This record gives sequence, structure tokens and C-alpha cells, in this order.
Amino acid sequence: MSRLAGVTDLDARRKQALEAHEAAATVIAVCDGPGCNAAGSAKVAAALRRAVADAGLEGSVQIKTTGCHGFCQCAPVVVAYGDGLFFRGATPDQAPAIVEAAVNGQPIPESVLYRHPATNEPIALERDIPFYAHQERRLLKHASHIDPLQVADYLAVDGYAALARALTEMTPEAVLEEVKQSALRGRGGAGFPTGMKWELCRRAEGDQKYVICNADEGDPGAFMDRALLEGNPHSVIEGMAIGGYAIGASRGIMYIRAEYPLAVRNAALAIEVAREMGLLGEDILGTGFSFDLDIVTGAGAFVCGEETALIASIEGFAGEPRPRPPFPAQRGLFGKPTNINNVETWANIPLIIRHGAAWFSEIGYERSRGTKIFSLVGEVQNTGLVEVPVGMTLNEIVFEVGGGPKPGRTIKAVQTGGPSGGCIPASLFDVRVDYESLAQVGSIMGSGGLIVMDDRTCIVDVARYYLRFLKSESCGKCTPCREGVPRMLEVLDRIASGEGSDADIDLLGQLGRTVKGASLCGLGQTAANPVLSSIRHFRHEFDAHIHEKRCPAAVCTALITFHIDAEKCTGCTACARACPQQCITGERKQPHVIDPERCIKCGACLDACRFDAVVKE
Amino acid sequence: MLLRPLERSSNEGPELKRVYLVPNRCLGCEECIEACKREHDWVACNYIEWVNRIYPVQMVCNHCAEAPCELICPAGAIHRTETGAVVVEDDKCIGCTLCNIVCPFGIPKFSEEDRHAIKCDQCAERVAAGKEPACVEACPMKALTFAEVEDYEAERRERTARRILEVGTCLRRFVAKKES
Amino acid sequence: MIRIEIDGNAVEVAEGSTVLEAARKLGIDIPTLCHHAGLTPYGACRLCVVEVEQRGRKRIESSCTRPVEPDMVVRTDTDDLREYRRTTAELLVAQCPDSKPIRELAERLGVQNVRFEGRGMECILCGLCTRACQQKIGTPAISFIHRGVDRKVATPFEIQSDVCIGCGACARVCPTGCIAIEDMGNKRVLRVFNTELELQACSECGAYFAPQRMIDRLKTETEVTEGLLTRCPACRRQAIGAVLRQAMR
Amino acid sequence: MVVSLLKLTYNELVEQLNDDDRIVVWTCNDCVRYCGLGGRDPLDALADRLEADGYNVIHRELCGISCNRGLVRNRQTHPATKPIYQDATVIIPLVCREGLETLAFVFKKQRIIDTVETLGLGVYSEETGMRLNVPLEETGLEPSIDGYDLAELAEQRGLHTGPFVAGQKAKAK
Repeated sequence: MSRLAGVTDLDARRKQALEAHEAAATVIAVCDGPGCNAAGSAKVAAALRRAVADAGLEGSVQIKTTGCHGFCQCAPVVVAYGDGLFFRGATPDQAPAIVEAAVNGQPIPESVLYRHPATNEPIALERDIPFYAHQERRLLKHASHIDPLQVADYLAVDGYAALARALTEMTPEAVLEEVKQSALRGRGGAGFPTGMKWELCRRAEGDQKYVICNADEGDPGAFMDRALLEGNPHSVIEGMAIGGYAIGASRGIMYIRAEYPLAVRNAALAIEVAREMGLLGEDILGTGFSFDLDIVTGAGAFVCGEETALIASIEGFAGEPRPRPPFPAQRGLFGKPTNINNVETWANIPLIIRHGAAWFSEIGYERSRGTKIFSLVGEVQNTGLVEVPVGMTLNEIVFEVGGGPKPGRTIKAVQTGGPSGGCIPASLFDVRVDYESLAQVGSIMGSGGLIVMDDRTCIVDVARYYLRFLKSESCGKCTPCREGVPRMLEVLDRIASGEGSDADIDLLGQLGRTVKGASLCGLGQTAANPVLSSIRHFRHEFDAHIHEKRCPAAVCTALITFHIDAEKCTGCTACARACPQQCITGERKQPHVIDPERCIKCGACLDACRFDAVVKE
Repeated sequence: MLLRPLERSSNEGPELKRVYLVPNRCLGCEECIEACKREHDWVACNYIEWVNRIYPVQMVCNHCAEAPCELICPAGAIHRTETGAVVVEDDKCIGCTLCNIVCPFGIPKFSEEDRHAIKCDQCAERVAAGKEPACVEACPMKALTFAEVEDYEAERRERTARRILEVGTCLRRFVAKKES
Repeated sequence: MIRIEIDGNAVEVAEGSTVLEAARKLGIDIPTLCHHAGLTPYGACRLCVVEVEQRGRKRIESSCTRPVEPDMVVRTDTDDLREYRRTTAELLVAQCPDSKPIRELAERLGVQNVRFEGRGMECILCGLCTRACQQKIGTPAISFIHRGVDRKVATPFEIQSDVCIGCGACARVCPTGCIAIEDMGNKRVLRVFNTELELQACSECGAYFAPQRMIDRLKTETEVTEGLLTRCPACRRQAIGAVLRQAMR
Repeated sequence: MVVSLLKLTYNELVEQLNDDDRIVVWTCNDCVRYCGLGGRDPLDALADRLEADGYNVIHRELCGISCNRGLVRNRQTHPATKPIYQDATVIIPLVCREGLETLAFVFKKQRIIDTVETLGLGVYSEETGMRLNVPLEETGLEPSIDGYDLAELAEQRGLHTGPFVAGQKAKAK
């Protein structure tokens, strides 16, 4: 790929890309995000290519594999442009039918047709699907148009125009001012104003400054940064280059966890291409500005998402946090002023520069502006990646975008902010999802994981899950986090096994306050949040475990029993065959009985029974 | 990391006082050690060495210029005070005992109880108060003097001159006898 | 000089000092475990936490790592801080139930009974030994391995260290005294680190007095006459004493 | 040098001590060291043995020249040792007769156990050890250039060569 000497070269290349796009009459985009990939999207794409070749349409139909479209519930997702026909759960067998539908416009075969979960109405176009309709997609707008390995795709959607504008039309101060005006706040969780952060680093004295992209996304159930890096790495690169220009840094580092091999590969290839095109390296677009990027892969420690631990990890030390101050903006990587933002924050920068701060901040709520991507997972109809204006209420996100609970269930709570956040009960779902409002109900925005829980989720069990996660992810440097978190887990285990007492709740509170107050880094300071917020909002569930020795959601194995309803049991022996303990006995065609002494409460019989005769209480 | 550059110029600054010994005055009564103990929380930092098991020699830190202990101390716990004494900062000492091994005179000790190196600080408090170091004050034989080099050398020159004079007188008498 | 306020008392300290140093200057007792004046601050034990108020914002920070800044208001003894310290001390006792210094410290901080089952460790993971070894001695013979509750101090792969010079600084900075160093014949044994070092015999009296690696290293790093380094300190004193006796009649 | 011998054995010494006595063991570091009665090693050996036998040894004092009244008084008044001597009830001296009298002169409040008999003046050499050359009049011995052997003298006079306790550490009771 030839080097771009200046902005005119860039515009010429963009024009070329647009022309190529217009030449193809129909584009079929196959989502190749992790969810769809796991569901076999690669085979679907291959089958589609074969189908196109078989039909002799190579000239007019183009098959494109893209990053995550977001609607993981329907994996693998295939979308056909121009109209935006939506195919859910595509399989290789369906390829010829999909191609036919895409070329002719309609009809979509029944097996890949999306139907409204509540009304069962067929919906053919992507934009009509409620999951998409309620979103405000800005970062993800072009998710289904961009092949991450084709820079032309990014150029065709005005990629690198912001960098060109910043370098040629704006001074670094003007860029900084624009970002400050936009009121963009760090999307990694803490919500520190990005412009202010940049300014601190810009003002710090140092011959060498660094910008770092924090792609060490470790929250369970969160995959926003992954999707962005995998699907559109050029937008992050462009954001970092603009940031480097505004801050005065000539070096950037992307810290990507090694568990995201596809993100590492795509980002590395994108950096290579950008370098070849002269969008990175010396004298970018002939403006004299130099900026280069490297990738450092982390070994997957959750704590390395913490700024100082991340810096220690890049420097080659064990990923342990260091006390602040000095803040990274003063003395960061190798002792030099360093600015760290997460992937989503960087990806927002080109949009702000291209469309202006006013455009960015026109949506949002109070001090939180712009859009935020959430990964909506758990017990909800539509799971996937959703981008909504900051300040949308949880109700809207869960019930309108997410489509509400699964049939026959009720939604109980949402965990925001991953292991650092808290549980928000359904009664508080009119809370707005912005930095301040969430803090008021004892949770945090976090990096954007939204885990929906319904009536079959035990809050005590969820708290235990998060503590187990934090116990294994604590670096062990400071006492409260290293010792306190496992002790809190011990107490919760006691409660979950029915041996808890009221004193245990007090002990949890005391431990939680200390872990929260006295820990060294963000991991420890937020480690107690899931437990403390659960106790605050779901005290009755804890009380049920402690006083009634009962798990309301029938999850905690020590407090539940399995038995067989003799009236419903047909004596089919399916449960007895499934039982790993062989503790279900009974004559054929006669009601069976579970021996409670030997039952290990694995639930295999429950799954095996076709007559709902196995009862879990 | 361990060795810091030899940067200090030792011959500048004010004339510094040191503890000097006149060995043949020393009885080996160890009063100096006891005095040191009383001064420094019952841990003495000086020694009496018995040369040939008969002749006592009082050994105390020389506060060397470019002191090896000061240079080797990795924690930077040994430094030179304004009065020129090389002292250990107790709370900075990490107990590596390198000072003990590196000292050509074998002077620094290590206190396992207090967990820091122990060496002569030339009784900083006493000197600041205008007194002599405890060992000098305690020596019943006045074998120890606390003086600047020049003063001590002057006294020593005088001592030697007197001896030469005595020997010379002897010799003259002897030679005169022989000649006559 | 920077002027700050601690517990209502104003104090002036040099720029770059820590809150802990300023508090000690005022005679305010802040408990510490992982702090050592000769080593870089680490901020791991969290016993020295204080409340720092700056521009109206209150934060809990470890005083050993917090550099002083102008117009800082520090409180060292609030109810919250006492609770944090007490709970942290209780956790430490639960971690090392047999350590006497830790028990005493916990008692001083108001821990009456420990509500957790002991973990039976001896080390409180304060990192003093690793910092002394890595930063000061400059031979990274020991470091932390594993993370979280499995964290411990060990040599690489927990086998005989090939860089340890056997100086024993690790043992002497340890606040719980859980690193034992034994000299057995011509070997210095650091049992917790699975390390044995050969001791150098004195060329005069034959007594074993220091690890060979330590002497070798000193030979390369100092200008002390080599013959002296192979003698034990007592023999050095003897030799110098004899010279003095001869020279200074 | 002053030649002295012990009047008591260890067992006779402890008979004179009470269980609640606060004991200072005192030694001179001069002549008695050459006689094998005093000095640092006998001091430590005796004090260790007493401690092992359950006596309350509050201090071990090595006063280099214990016949020097100034030095002895200095111990009494020095800030570091003053509280010790205000507290002590018994002093066990490992000194010569002269030292003993100096101690008795300075420490009026304490019981000073009479432990030694001084016999006269003598000479110490590496080869022969300490020998008595100029006996005191009351011994009835003639001055001698070769000198008298201390062990023989001790046997003749019912005295004991030092130290109270040989250098090894005493065993616990």
C-alpha cells in the first residue's frame, strides 16, 4: 500500500474506496464477532461465497465479513445491503436462499427470519428490529459495513478524516478544547473527564510522553472494547493519533489482553496498514507530526486494567498497582507523563473531531454526554452489544432494547459495572444510566457490562460468584483486598450453606467497609460493592438464607432439595438414567423416588424429565 | 546499583577531630568499652585487641575518608555528618552486614536484637554539647585523645623528640666514655 | 518547605517528604508494617491509612506513600480509620496466627478476638525483604510469586538461588522474623528460600565468617585490599592492632 | 601486680545470697584478670550461673580499675547506671582486697560479699602465669625471685584459685 503524502492523497483514496463500494450492487455482510464466529459464521461466509459463485453473481454480489454487529442473540447474523435485510441464525445450508433473497429483495426464508419475541410478527429489515430501533448507534453505526482488515472500508465511512482535520486545520490546543467542550468522560468506568485528563498530561513536563489504550477488558460478561478493536481497529488508532497530537506524545501503546487474539491480530494488522499508508510513523500526511503505535499483550490479569498496574505490566514488572499520586499524567510509563484511556474513549475521539463537540454532547443526561456501549447479557430476550445515549433509564435498556424477561420469568435486578459495580433491583429501574445516578444507588457505570438477573438467580450466589472472581484476580499486594475478599467469600459461603447468622451480615459490612476504604487500588476499593449493594437492596434474600434456611431462587445447593412429584411421574426412568449418583430408584411405569441422602443436587434429573415431575425447592 | 561513584572530596572542609590512641599507655582495662556501652544503650562499638595476647590496643572506627562502609552501604544508611563522623542511621539500615565485611579494620558490628549495624558515631550528642567522646573521657590512663590531626601530631612529635633526646644523651655519654 | 495540618497541628516538612514522616515529626503514632525508612514506600499493609482532605475532597490514603502537598489537611485518628486498621490487623492475625509481633500490634489496635480461621502463614507479604533484595542489594534473588491468597515470597522456581549473596538483609528487615538464617559449618542456610551458600573461611583463623558470593562481589565493587577481605573481622582487627602497636609507640 | 585468691567456693557464695536479692556482679579488669579470678569471662560465667540458679542478677559491671575510687564512684553516679545501683542490694565483687575496700567505701547501702584474700605482689608472664613474689607480712612468707605457685598457696591456706565458675555456661537447675 502506497504512502499518503498529504490530505489530497487521502481524499483521493477515499473516493476510490467509495467508487468500489458503489460498484457492487449487493453487499452481504456476515458478522464475524466472537459470538457469531462461535456459532459458525466462518462456514456461513464460505457457503455464501460458494453460493454466489454457483449463481454466477460474482460481479454484483459481494460477501464481506465484519466485526460484531451487536445482536449476538441471533448469531450468526447476516445482513444484506442496500435495504438491510436481516437474517438470523444463518446456517451454511441456507446460503443459496439467503443470496437469492438478498438479490431479489424478498422473501426471507422462514428459518432465518427474525420474529418479534412478543408479537411473533416477522421483521425483515434490520432497522425495524426493536433491538436496533431503540439504540443510538454512533460508534457502532458502521459495524456491519466495515471489514476490519480492509482499510478502504474505514476510509469509505470518512475514516481518518478527523485525523486529517486535526493535523491540518487545528492546533493541539484546539483539539484539546474540542474534546473538553464535548464533555466526554472516560468510558473505562470512573468517568474522569477526558479533556481534563489530556490537559494534565499535556501540561506535565517531560521530553517524552505516552498515550496508552487500555484494552484489558476483564469484567465478566463485558465485550464492548473487544468488539470495537476486533471490528473497527482503525477508529481506535485514529483516536490515539489525535490524542497524541493534542497531548504532545509521539508514542502510543495498545495494551490488549492476550485472551483477545482476534483483537490483537486485527489491531496489529491495522497498525501495519496505517504505518504503510503514512497514517502512523514519521511526518503523518506531510504535516510534520510523528506518532507511532505498538501493541503490548497482557497476560490476562484483571488488575492490569488498573492504570498503574497496567503501566507496571508494560514496563515488564508483575502487574501490581502502585500508589497514586504520582498520577500517570505526572509520572507514568517509564517515569514519563502518560495518558491512559480505554478503547471506547479513544474510538469516540474521531467522531468528536469530525462532527464537533456540539454534535457529540447534544445527547446525554446532565454531566454525562454522548453514547455508551453496553454489553447486555443474562436473563433477557435480546442479548448483545447495545449503544444507547448516556442517561437512558435501565427500564428502557432492559425492556425496550433488551426485550424484557424470558417467557414466564420476571426480572429481579441488573448488575452494572461488573465485579466493581453493584446490583440494582427492579424497583429502581427508572434510574438513569449515567455516572452520578448509578453512584447514588450504590453501583457504578463501569466499563459497560449489564448483567440481567431474573427470579431464578440467587443474589447470594451472584455475590459469591463475583467474590470468587475477585479473590482469584486480586494481585495480593495490599492486605484488605488480599485477605479481606477471601474472608468475605468465606462468610458468604457460610450463609449460602445455611449456617449464617445475623452477625455474619455485620461482619460482611465491616469487612466490606474496610476493603472498600483501605485498599490500594480500584480493584480493592470496589471489590466489596457487589456484596454491599446486594445486602442493601436484597436484605430479604440474605435473611431467607439465614433465618429460613431457604434459597428463594433455588440455587444454593445446600438449601435446596429435589424430589419427584408422584402424580406427574410416569416412570419413564429418564431421570434414573441421567442421575450420576444413581440415587433415583423406582419400578418402570411407577413413580420414582430420589434418595435425599445421596443426592448431590446436580439438577441432571430436572433436565432429563420431560413431564415436569422433578421439583426443585 | 551497589557501588556509588567516589565523588566526595574528603580533604576539604573544617579540621576534624578524631579519637587517637597512644598504645603504650593502654592498660587494657576496658573502661573505654564500658563507657561506650553506657553511652550507647549497652552496646559497645569499640574493641580492645590483645596483640600477642599481652599488649592491648584500643580499636575504634577511624571514620575513614572515602569510607568503604559508607560507599558500600546499599541502603544509604551510612553517611558522614557535619563533624566528619561516619554514622549509621538506624532506621534506614536493612541489615545486609556488607559494612562489617568490607571494613578493613573489622569495626562495624551488627545487633541482631535491634536489627541494625552498630558503629562508632563519635558520641555525636556529647561532642555537640562540647564534651569529649565517652571513651576518651573514661580512659583512666589518658591513652585516648580527642583532637585534630595537627594537635595530635604536634604532641606526638614532642613525645618522639623527647625520646630522641633521652637516647641521644645516653649515646653521647656512651660515646664520650669510649673516646676518653 | 511545605506546611500541612495533621490532626489540627501545623507542621512544616521538606518537599518530597511523606505524610507519615510529617506525622512522626509531630510525634503522632501511625502503625506501620511494610514501611522501612531505608526502602522505597510500598503502601501494601494499609495500616498507616490516613484521611487526606484537599480542596474539599476527602480521600483515604496510605500515609507512607503520600507525598505532602501544600494546604493538605490530614486526620490520622477518625472512627473510620480506626475500624480500617482494626479490621486489617484482624485479617493479618488470621493470616499469621502464630506471629507474636503481629498479635501484639493487633492488640494495640484494639483487636479482641479473631473471627476467622487462621491461615497458618508466617509471612505477612509486606514486601520488605523483596524490596531490600531487589532495590538495595541489587540481586533480585527473591520476589513475589503467584497472586491473591496464593502470593508468597520465593526464589525463582522455589529452588536454590544462583544470585543470592546470603547477606541476610531479608531476614533483618522482616517484621515477623519468619526468615531464618542459620550458619551450619561451612554453609549458610536460608531454609525458607531453599538456598544454601558456601561460607568463606578466614585465611588466618579458619573461622567461617561470610558467604563466598558476598566476598566475591565485594572484591569487584570495592577498592579494599583483597587480602583483607579473606580475613574475618576479628583477625583484621588483630592485624591492624599489631601494626598500630608497632607504629605508634 | 596484686596477687589474690578466692576465699569462697561457689556454693559458699550462694549461701550468703537471698532469693530476693538484686545482685550486681562486679569485676575489675586488671590484676585479678591475671590471677584468673576476674575479668569479662569469669564475670559472665558467674552471672550466668547465678541466673541459671534462679538469682536475680540485675547488672554485670566491668570496672577496669576497681581500686580507683573515682572510677567506682563514677558508676554510682553515671546516668546510665545510677538507677541500677539505687536498686541493687548485693554486690558480688571479683576484685582484689584494695578494690573490695574501695567498693565498700563507695557503696554504703549495698551488702558487699567478702570474696577475696590478697596475698601480695607478683609477676605475670606468658610462660609461668601469675606467681607471688612479694608476699604481704601477715602471710609469713619470704619474698622470692622465682615466686610461689598460686595453686600451691591456695591449698596451703584453704583458699581457692579462681574463677568461681569455670568458663562454660552453667546448666539450668
